[in-house]
Amino acid sequence: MTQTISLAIESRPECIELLSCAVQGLCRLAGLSAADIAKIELAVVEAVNNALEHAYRNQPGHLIVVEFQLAAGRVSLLVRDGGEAMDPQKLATEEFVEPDPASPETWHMRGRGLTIIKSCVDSVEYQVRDGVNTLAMSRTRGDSGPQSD
Amino acid sequence: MTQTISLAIESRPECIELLSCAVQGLCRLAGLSAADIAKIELAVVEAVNNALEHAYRNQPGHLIVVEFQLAAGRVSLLVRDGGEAMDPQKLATEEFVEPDPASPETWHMRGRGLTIIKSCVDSVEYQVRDGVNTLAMSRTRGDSGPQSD
Amino acid sequence: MILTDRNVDGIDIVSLAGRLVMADVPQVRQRLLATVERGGGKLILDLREVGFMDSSGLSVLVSVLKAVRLRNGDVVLLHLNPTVRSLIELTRLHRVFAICDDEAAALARLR
Amino acid sequence: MILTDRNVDGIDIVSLAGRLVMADVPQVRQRLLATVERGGGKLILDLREVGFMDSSGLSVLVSVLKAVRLRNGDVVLLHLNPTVRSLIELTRLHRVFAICDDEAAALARLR
Ligand SMILES: Nc1ncnc2c1ncn2[C@@H]1O[C@H](COP(=O)(O)OP(=O)(O)O)[C@@H](O)[C@H]1O
Ligand SMILES: Nc1ncnc2c1ncn2[C@@H]1O[C@H](COP(=O)(O)OP(=O)(O)O)[C@@H](O)[C@H]1O
Repeated sequence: MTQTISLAIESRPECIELLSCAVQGLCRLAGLSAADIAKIELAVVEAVNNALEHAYRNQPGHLIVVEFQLAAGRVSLLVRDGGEAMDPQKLATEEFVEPDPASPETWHMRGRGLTIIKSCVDSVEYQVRDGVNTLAMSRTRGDSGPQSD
Repeated sequence: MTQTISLAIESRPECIELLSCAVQGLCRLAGLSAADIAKIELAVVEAVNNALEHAYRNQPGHLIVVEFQLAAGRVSLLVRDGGEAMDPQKLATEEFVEPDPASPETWHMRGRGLTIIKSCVDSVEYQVRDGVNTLAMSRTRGDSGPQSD
Repeated sequence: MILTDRNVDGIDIVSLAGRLVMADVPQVRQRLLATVERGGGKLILDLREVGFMDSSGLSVLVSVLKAVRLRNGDVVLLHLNPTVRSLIELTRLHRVFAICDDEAAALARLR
Repeated sequence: MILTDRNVDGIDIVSLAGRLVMADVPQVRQRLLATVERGGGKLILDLREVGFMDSSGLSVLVSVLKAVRLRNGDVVLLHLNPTVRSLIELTRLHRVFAICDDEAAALARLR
């Protein structure tokens, strides 16, 4: 049976590390390796950064929710915001620009978040429904079931 | 400035360990020692058990929320439910029955939760407002500020 | 929570591993009371691998204590780690439970 | 995030410690650009104690790279731990940054 917890912060950069640490604790329960935990933490932070910067245009006072689901063989993390939606095509069409040492104009300041997310988890989907935007990420894990101490 | 995250689960026993592990991760950020983390985890688990058993009479489908607040010198954990309220006097009047080896009738099956909570944190308060019951616990911590890796 | 049973000269030794919290209580209580039912009422609970316990876990220990005493037996708690020991001391249950750090001593106590 | 500055023969060495994430970016970017401004455009960033970085942290590194290059200088990233290294490789930034595991080699590169 899937176990679910939902973690909510206000849209302020200082609150993101709380999400990070809570997700770390939950990933330990899921029996993930330190390397896998670091990847999931990074994917969540990138997704939350995007909700803050793009969906809420860096305005505080809004809610960002991370739902953590622990199921047999899989952890899923759903990042939700109630701000401006992303074009759902963006996930598929977003092209990563490879930086070229000879061309400083390719040394972009941004545009790496979605690429990082896609590389850190096994699947990513984006959905807009009833004013709520959800970026759903999931990653397989060993089938040993929850680990705790 | 206080950093806040709120953690929500459904009122089912299987979901409580998710709260435990998220709180562990957050207490690590707060720079608490392993012994202090174990105490706070225990206080939270007891408070959540009570919300599940007493406020919601073991019915699933309700929400239990733990709000974690990290401030300079202090962590606070507020456990909220929307079920039947406790008599607010109970916290103060609850008398712990010392088990007596010679009297098996003093070997109670229950009645230890509030005593445990009071011993694990520095302050405990209970408040009922607008149908929401809040058990607020807090504990001081070293003033070194948030620790993270 | 994982339970492992052994029997040494008519004394049941059950090792518990994991968290003993509300979600595990129904299963653990049933397993332990069944062991008491089947056995002679002499029981050692090895708690070395129990890293975390709450008051619902304590209630399981108290049920077991009551069950063995009804059969003129006893229960010994073996290998309490610091977290569990401090919970048991805080709730003053060390006054009613026999507690050992050593299996031979626990067995001797029940013989 | 804690920043510590040293200067060795006109080369600035800044050690960063902590998480380099969105909340820290404004402060860290300002500190590092001020160092580039004041100094000769030769900079070593020691990232040994940076346990976690996100793409906003990468954007700080890119701003610094652009700033030093404008002054005909360069920046060397020193002591990348595995997490940070894999982030930099994943985003292919190891192609534009000089990366060293050894301070003497980093200094030699900038002399
Ligand atoms: N949660 C989101 N809400 C709205 N737009 C988004 C969201 N995430 C990403 N985007 C859009 O996709 C683009 C690419 O995102 P990303 O790869 O994370 O790079 P960056 O955030 O650095 O621009 C963003 O510039 C933005 O236009
Ligand atoms: N969150 C709560 N909501 C309602 N009643 C509560 C709550 N917490 C405690 N109580 C009341 O206080 C009593 C003592 O609680 P406690 O010391 O935790 O022991 P136990 O839960 O084992 O009975 C409970 O039996 C119940 O009547």
